[in-house]
Amino acid sequence: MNISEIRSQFPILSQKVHGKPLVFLDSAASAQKPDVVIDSMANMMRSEYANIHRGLHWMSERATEAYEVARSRVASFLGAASREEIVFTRNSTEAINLVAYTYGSLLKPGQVVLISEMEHHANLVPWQMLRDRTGIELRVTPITDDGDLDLDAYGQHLSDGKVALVAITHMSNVLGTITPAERLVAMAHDAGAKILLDGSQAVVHRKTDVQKLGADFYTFTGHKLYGPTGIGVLWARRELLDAMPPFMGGGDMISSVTFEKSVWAPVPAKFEAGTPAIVEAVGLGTAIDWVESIGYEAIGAHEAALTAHALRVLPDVPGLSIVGAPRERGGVISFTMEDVHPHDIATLLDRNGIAVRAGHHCAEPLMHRLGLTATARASFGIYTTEDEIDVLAETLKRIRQFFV
Amino acid sequence: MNISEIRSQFPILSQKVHGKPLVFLDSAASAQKPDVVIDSMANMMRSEYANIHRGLHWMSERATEAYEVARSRVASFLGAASREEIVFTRNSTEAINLVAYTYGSLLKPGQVVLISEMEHHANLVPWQMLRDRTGIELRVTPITDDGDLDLDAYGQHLSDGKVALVAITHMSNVLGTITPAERLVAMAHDAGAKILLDGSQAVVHRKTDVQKLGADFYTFTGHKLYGPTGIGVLWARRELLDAMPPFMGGGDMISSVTFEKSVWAPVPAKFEAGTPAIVEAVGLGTAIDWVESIGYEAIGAHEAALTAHALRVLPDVPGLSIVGAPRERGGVISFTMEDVHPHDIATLLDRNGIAVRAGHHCAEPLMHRLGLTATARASFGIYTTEDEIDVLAETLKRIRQFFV
Amino acid sequence: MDGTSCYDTLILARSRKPEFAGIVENATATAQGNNPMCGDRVKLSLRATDKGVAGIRHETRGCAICQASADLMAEAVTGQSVAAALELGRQFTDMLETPSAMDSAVERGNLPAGLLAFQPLRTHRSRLRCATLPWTALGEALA
Amino acid sequence: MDGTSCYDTLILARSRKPEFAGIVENATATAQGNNPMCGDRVKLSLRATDKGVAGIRHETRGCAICQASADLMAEAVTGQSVAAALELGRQFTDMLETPSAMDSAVERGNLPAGLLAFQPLRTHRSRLRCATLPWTALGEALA
Ligand SMILES: Cc1ncc(COP(=O)(O)O)c(C=O)c1O
Ligand SMILES: Cc1ncc(COP(=O)(O)O)c(C=O)c1O
Repeated sequence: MNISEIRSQFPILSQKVHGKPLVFLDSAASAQKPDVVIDSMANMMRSEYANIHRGLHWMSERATEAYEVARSRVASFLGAASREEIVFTRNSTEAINLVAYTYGSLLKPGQVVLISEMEHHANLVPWQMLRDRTGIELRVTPITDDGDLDLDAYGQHLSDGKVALVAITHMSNVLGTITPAERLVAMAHDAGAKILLDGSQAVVHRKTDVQKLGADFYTFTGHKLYGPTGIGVLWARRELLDAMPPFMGGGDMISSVTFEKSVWAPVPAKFEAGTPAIVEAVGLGTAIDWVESIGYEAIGAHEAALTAHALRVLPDVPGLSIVGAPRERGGVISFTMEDVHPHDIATLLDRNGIAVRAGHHCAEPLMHRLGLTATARASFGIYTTEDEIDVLAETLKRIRQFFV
Repeated sequence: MNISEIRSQFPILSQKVHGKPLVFLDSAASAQKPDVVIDSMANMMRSEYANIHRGLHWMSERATEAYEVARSRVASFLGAASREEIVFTRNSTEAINLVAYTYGSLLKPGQVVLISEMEHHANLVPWQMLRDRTGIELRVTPITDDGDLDLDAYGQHLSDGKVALVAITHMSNVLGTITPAERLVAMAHDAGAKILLDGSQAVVHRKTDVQKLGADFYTFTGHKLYGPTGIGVLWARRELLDAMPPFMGGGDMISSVTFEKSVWAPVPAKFEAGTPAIVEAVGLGTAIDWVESIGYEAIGAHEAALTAHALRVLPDVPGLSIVGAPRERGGVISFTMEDVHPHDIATLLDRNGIAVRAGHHCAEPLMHRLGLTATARASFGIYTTEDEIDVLAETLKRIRQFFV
Repeated sequence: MDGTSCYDTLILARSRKPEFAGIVENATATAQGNNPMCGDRVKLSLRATDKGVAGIRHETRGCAICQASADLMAEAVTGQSVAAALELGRQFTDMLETPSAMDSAVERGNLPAGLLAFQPLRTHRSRLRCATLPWTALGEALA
Repeated sequence: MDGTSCYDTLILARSRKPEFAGIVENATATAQGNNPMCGDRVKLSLRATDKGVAGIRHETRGCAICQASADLMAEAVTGQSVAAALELGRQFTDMLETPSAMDSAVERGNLPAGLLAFQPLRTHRSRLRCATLPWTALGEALA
């Protein structure tokens, strides 16, 4: 993997911020987009655009083809059994809400949805809303102090056979924890539960094969995978999608409509009401091609090296604590600094050209569990270098000096 | 208005299709995008991209600013009382579903939602689904044979005081009918009902001022307004948005979260869960700038001239009937031809470079009302010329000869 | 005029004047195919015996291609065993939808001229369904 | 180090060693300000008399800017009439949020040095809320 060649595909990375070379360590919030993705979207709009599905003309056929090829790309990317199992959504959040509204409506009061203490709000609030609408029970399985799922507790939560659906992240956006998805799936299935994995962070860092994982639902979001905003993915087993009622009503999701009654279209159309994010789906397809052309082996090795390096140099910063020590982690590191608030860290890093995130990272209950209100978080992408991590560490030392 | 200058901003229009110069008469399905829109999206991704709202770094602040400026652009475009009344959605379809799920959940069984016979499925199916979920009544107000709303019947439908919400299109995508929105609003309000106007087609053709109209909800979709896919708009009065429960749960739509309970963020954030279509919102802002730089006066005059021309030359085609004769219409004309099915028309037009739509146009119940199963439809945009309409008419004559 | 290759003379003729329109007497099975995207509808009635399809008629509302396809299908399967009729449907669909399978189906020479007339439709994906809709209905009627 | 202009010496000092931390005795009003985006929280307790703000204390969990703002606000409003305290808040907010209003507020010279210290924050929009949060809470306490 040739990092400088890769970086050259991201002109944004050579900007200066406040007069300093940009050090972008906020990829877990949203990744930058390589030129090929931007170009594929611009090209489609400039020379191949039309609405899809409904047109009998050639331009519409061509756009439909491009959109459906993107669906096939996602299907092979996830190892789905068929392209019909891929539903395009706006983002992960919509994908999870879709499941909560539709699969959720099939659950009975008293049945349980089981989430974990380290969920992003996207995989928590939809289930709370479902609970408040329908009277299901929402259970929360704990994590260990290291930031791993507590598998014993997980087993216990499953043991009364009331859990209908487990919804757990495949990788924490705060702790970097990669959860033992195959175990989680097997245990859920043994207890008669279905399982949704929130892959928003995980797919960025490693090869995902939903059939190997054995999962029932899987979600991810385009903008974190070097793709466009406005596009996300829900994968689910065909028989589940078939059984679920639709989410939104409108054009293209129906097979026939009278004022009295509508008949739904087959999946995935049933879940894609209205004009979809056509150009964005095509951009996502390009992003997946780009990621796979680099290859997860190279990506994984690079990010593991970066993470190891960061875990080596950051603790040298006086007063700095790394949050969590999970068994397996992706390129996401949260930290705090004694006597310096994460927001002040982030502001001063920013003034020195370094972009990190600070706050609760849309995981307030996790913060609460950790006894924190906020952390600073550095996260790495394909284009991140060890030098950038060194700049981070050095700047953190100076920040510490300034404040204490 | 200099048409050839305008056309030069749409390179796609100078393509050849099947060896013939493209004649694109399918803008009502989705409009082409001018270079400025494409460039603004590409530029943002190439040099100004970051996730919004949650970042404390400069790039995120800049992206947030761009996203929120787009919201302000939409607010002034619609004449909204404040920018907080603008909710970004994927498209019109999602905007209407959002209202059906949230405002709809406040309706009581027995209360009525009143739609019309000429609604797009997007403004019909969500209300059917609401009816089937909650036991409201769905009423349908008829149109005249000319394709206008029957205002007497509308008044009767409103007269029992049970109608809580009227949901009617501001312009029909099949008949081109511009509905008398101010009358509809006044009559709805007199009957104690709120009113949603589906502006998906209307905003493309004329200046909209939601406050002047007096409406309660207004929706439109970016891709028909020369903007990107993946972005749409719901406008609603602030007090309605405040009273509505949220639609989807997730990041950015909450004010605080514990496992027990979430507190919603103020509007519009309450309705924008997860990472929004940031780049697409910015592109929509650019599209609005572009449309307003041409001006609705010029656009209206151009489209009126095109429509008058088409209504003059098309009836010369043997066997051709124009569907509907509404009092006021935008640049959308549906037609049928004796003994030639609309699909065969569309196919042969396509083979001669002319893109029209054929089918039920996502308005099956309207087709039923008209005693048709399908029509062919030509629709005009800013870039359409009279010559193109002449090519259409000539080619239709040859198609007629071929088939009959 | 240009682009009329999808409309073979046979297709035009049968769409104007179908030979198998109507309802078969003593039907043993009926089925209906709908294409909600365009409103096309094919109603089939057929009389099957031990030997196969003894008689078949269609009532079709749709475009020229759908009309002709229903009619030429009826002609092609009349007198065929159920297995042979279904196999014809498979080959017809392959011819249209699977570029590679097409050649072999055509080469195998099993398809009667009436069905081969639809070949040019291959490049017009949004119209394929018009031609295959009657066959979907047939599959149901024979199921 | 670079970029420390937001952190005036006074701000740093008060964030490290607040002078108005705690709970006021015989409080007549309390209020709480939350910034859910970052978890900052300011709890105010104040004692108001006919004359105005007789005493005010804060318990602040948050960044240096929020800490210092709460403390310097307490200092600025102590002894002020309710109207004057609210007006200070308005001018402080204007100074930060409204570029045009800012200059006049500063020029009018009503703002004490402790509040002027936050001026450099203007260019750091995502941090404005850290400085204005205590004033939001004050508005509630005085409402
Ligand atoms: C009148 C009308 N309403 C709603 C829609 C739905 O728009 P979208 O598919 O962008 O949600 C359309 C266009 O398809 C339309 O013409
Ligand atoms: C673990 C996890 N789940 C869900 C999300 C939500 O993604 P989006 O905002 O794109 O819907 C995120 C990112 O914000 C995340 O990190």
